[in-house]
Amino acid sequence: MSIATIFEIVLAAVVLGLGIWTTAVRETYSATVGFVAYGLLVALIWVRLDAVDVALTEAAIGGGLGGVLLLGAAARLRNAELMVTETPGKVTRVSAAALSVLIATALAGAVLLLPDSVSTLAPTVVAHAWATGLTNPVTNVLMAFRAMDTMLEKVVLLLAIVGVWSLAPDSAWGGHPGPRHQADPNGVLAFLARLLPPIGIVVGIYIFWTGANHPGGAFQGGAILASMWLLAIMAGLTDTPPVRSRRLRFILVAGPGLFLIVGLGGLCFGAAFLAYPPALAKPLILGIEIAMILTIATTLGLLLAGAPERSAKR
Amino acid sequence: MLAPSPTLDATTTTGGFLLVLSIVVPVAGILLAFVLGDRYVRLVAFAVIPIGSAIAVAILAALPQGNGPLVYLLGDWPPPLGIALRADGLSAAMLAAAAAVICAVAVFAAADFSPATTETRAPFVFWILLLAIWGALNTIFLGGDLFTLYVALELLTFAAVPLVSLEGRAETLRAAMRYLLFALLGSVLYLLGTALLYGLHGTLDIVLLSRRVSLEPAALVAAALMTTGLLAKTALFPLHLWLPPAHAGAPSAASAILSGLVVKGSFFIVVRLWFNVMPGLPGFAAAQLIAALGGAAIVFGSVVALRQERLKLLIAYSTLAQIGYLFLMFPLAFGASGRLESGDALAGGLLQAVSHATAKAAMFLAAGSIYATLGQDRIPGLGGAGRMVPISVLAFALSGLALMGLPPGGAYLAKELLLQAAAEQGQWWWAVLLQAGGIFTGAYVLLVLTYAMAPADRQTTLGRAAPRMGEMAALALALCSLLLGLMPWGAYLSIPHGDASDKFDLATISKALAPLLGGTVVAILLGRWEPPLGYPSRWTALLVAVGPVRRAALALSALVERGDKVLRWWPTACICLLSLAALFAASMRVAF
Amino acid sequence: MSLACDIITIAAVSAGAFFFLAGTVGLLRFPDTLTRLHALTKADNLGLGLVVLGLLPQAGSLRDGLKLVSIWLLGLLAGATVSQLIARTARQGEAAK
Amino acid sequence: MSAVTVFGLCAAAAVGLGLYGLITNPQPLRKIIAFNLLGSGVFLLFGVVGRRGAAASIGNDPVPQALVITGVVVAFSATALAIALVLRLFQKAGSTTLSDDAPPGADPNLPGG
Repeated sequence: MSIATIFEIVLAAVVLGLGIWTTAVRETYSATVGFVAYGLLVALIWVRLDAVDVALTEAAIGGGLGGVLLLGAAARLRNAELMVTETPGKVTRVSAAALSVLIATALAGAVLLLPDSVSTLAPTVVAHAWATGLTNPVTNVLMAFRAMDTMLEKVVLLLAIVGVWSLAPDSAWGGHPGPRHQADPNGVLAFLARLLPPIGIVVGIYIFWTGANHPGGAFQGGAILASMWLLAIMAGLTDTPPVRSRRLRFILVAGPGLFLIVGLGGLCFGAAFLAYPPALAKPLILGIEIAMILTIATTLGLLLAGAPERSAKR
Repeated sequence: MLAPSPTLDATTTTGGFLLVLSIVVPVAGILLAFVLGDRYVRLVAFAVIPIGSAIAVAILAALPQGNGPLVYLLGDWPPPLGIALRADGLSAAMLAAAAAVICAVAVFAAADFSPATTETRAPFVFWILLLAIWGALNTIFLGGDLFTLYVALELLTFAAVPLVSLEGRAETLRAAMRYLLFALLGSVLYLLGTALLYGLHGTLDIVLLSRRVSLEPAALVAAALMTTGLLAKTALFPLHLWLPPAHAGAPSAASAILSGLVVKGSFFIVVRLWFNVMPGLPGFAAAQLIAALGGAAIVFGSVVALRQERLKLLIAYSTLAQIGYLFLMFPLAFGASGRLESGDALAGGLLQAVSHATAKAAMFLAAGSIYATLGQDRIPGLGGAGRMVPISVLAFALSGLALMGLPPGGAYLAKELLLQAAAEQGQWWWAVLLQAGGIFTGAYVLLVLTYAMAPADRQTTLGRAAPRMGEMAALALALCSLLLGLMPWGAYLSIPHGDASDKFDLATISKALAPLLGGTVVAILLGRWEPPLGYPSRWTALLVAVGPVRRAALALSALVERGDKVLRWWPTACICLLSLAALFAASMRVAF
Repeated sequence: MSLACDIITIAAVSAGAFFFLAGTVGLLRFPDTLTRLHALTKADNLGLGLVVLGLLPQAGSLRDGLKLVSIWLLGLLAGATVSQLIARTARQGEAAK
Repeated sequence: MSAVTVFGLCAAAAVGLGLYGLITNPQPLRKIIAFNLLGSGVFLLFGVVGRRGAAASIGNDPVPQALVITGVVVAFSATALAIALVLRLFQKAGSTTLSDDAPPGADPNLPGG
């Protein structure tokens, strides 16, 4: 057994241990903290699986923004926990456990018994990389071969925004999402919120830019930009924009909108919907991604901010 | 159904661009409406809906001209690398149904969700989500790739959940929460199946998979997980915990969409999975199991529906029963050998889905008008509705007749096809359930109509007058459902000729009378409420005469309702879900 | 040359790992928030610093080296800020009692 | 034991854990966390499948990777929507319980609208 395998086994064990702790611990807040740690370690698993693109996404989302989202909710729901909630009885718990184990076993069996004749699209993806001029295969799949999924996924993000906003009280519609954060303007948080964003923005743009040829991409970069924005909001340096702002709305649809326009351009003048002419493929894809990183950063930030709560000042 | 011809799968056919447009147009509408906001939201929706409907009609027209499904390769990348959109007869029928329902609902909702000069919450959310549901459904009907279908399913869920809680009351928020969590559980199980299928065959394209899938343990696990996940999203008994509160709590226009269309999305993917992706896999036992759940849903949903006091809850539980009805076609289409045998049964099932989509949406719209006018929707308090909102009550009655399976409704034709298949294959037990479904539907429709036609016990109207356009939209949709049996389905679904409903002989009439008469009996036995004022005393005498039987029946139905409470408890429903996954895997194993 | 590099790497990374271990034990065993923070910042500052120092000789290019150093600096910045905030909140919590 | 085996087992176990948590945890927020555990298990399964498909000098089949990235975004949106719902429910009703208020067997509540 090599050192790498031992490391992998230890990693898997720690991840599962954290998973069990997250499920079993009494306090919701602890469970949330456990889940954040879990998310970060899962990112390591992705590195071991040689899927660095996913590792970046998982770290940014599972451990990062998802963690912030859950922690914020857990803090706001602390009082709810005190109320008695119906805990399922022993029979329910045992049968739930038995069935979960059954499903997990079946899955494990199914994965381990997959036929040896490996089915993969990796060679096909590599063979068609000429069509885009980008060398990161994952970006090629996301932006060219399965571009429809990516476009629809951006619509999902937009619908999530509509869904979250729809939970606003009628009186607050059009106003600012989330509470207004106050912090000591000379405090550490404000200091960090002034110091970090320039660095963070550079890193975010770098990760996005390098995504054409190396692991990275619009989503991972957008997540970093979103976190910088959130930091400034939490430090009270800036406020969330009012949801009726036309400019905000425009940014939120810029990514999927440009995607759609380029796609329709392919339908009208090119080979097919979402087909890029090989000569223009790289600039077109980068253009869409630039619009997308703006949209993603704003969307993620607003999803974390929540529903509009304060009506905008007239 | 048109047989997919292998040579045509990997190239874009003429007219294929229509498939792209039918997805892109609603999506463009969403983006545009979101940016413009204010009072333009409804305008954008009203501009998009005619265009989208025209595209659906164009697809209907284009399909019979080619000899095979319409295909479009997105980005010009053939599967397995790229994603294909395909439209066969099933897709075309569902596309048309979705367009019809969306149009009617939009007309109905035009007044309820009219935007003010400054942007308000409900209209903004409603119109965007209406377009989103349409786009998601079209993607589901056309998607040729299992992962694209997953994204579309999530799109559908994300559009449907906020509609449930649009009114923002605590109970609707709770209903939306349960819906969201259970739907997410369902889609995760579906995604698990996709992971396994990709691991097995290196593709998620439906046509390619159908050539590669074989009987392997991993494929069985995948099929079982995907099926149960989709059933959870379809709310097939006993996985219906989220449906009644969600569909009853939403605004009426949204209820019509949720009940008529949204549950059909996941149902359609089950059909694709069983008939297109892995026709050899499920086999006899699994088909019997899925239809048994459907049968249970019919009995259970109908009995609980008859006990509801609120009209919208009654219709929601009736949806539960009708969903069960859709699954009766599986064993009839697969036959005893476990192979796809009867295309007629499949056609019947899809026709049932189309006619339910239109009829149930009409029913919810009619109920919405009644609710708005009377200010409440308690069934014993419906008296006078027949005079105050005659068109809506008529629409309710017509859609009820269509659901019961009366000629010339689509449901009638569907039922005939299924009964025929049941007779041919000797699976008489499903024929019994098919008839029972019609009778139960008759019971609750008659029950509601009895109260609605009764004179009012008070003169004042509490609500506002229902807009005439909305009432007409409901009526048009109900008529559409009732006339579905006369449409030329032959080009899209395999329906044998000469089976059309132009023969009104004695047998047809007796078939029509069965649900009505049976329904009356059931309504008398299981209807909970006192007969409305002003009814002939004979009615009361009849009730006294059947007193003991009725009491026993009511006690039984009370027991069923209590069972429903247990099944709608979160842990029970989840345990049912996982048990079903295990059962499906086991029954598919039995088959080979 | 490469042997010397490897020795430096092994020594520094091991020392870093030790500080991480000590910091984690402290985090789990120390009695109150402030002492726990003390343990934690040791792990961040020294542990991470030593690990980065150990990895520097293995870095393929100057760019990779700079990336490593900036990771350490960012870790320092974040660690210092967060422990400040936690300590302040903890003191407020005590004052409220 | 290869990475595929170790992490394949880990993925299956995470799915099981997530399912158990989703069923038995009464609080919605805990259900949401459990759903995320479940989701990460499913994504890892994709990763394992992709790792088996390493070819053409790529360590992990890019198609499952792309699917996972899309899936992670969708799961994150779902989490955000679910949390917004829970917070609003808490604000409105003062509790976050998901069960109906009516005790079993009682008549359904009269119309609230």
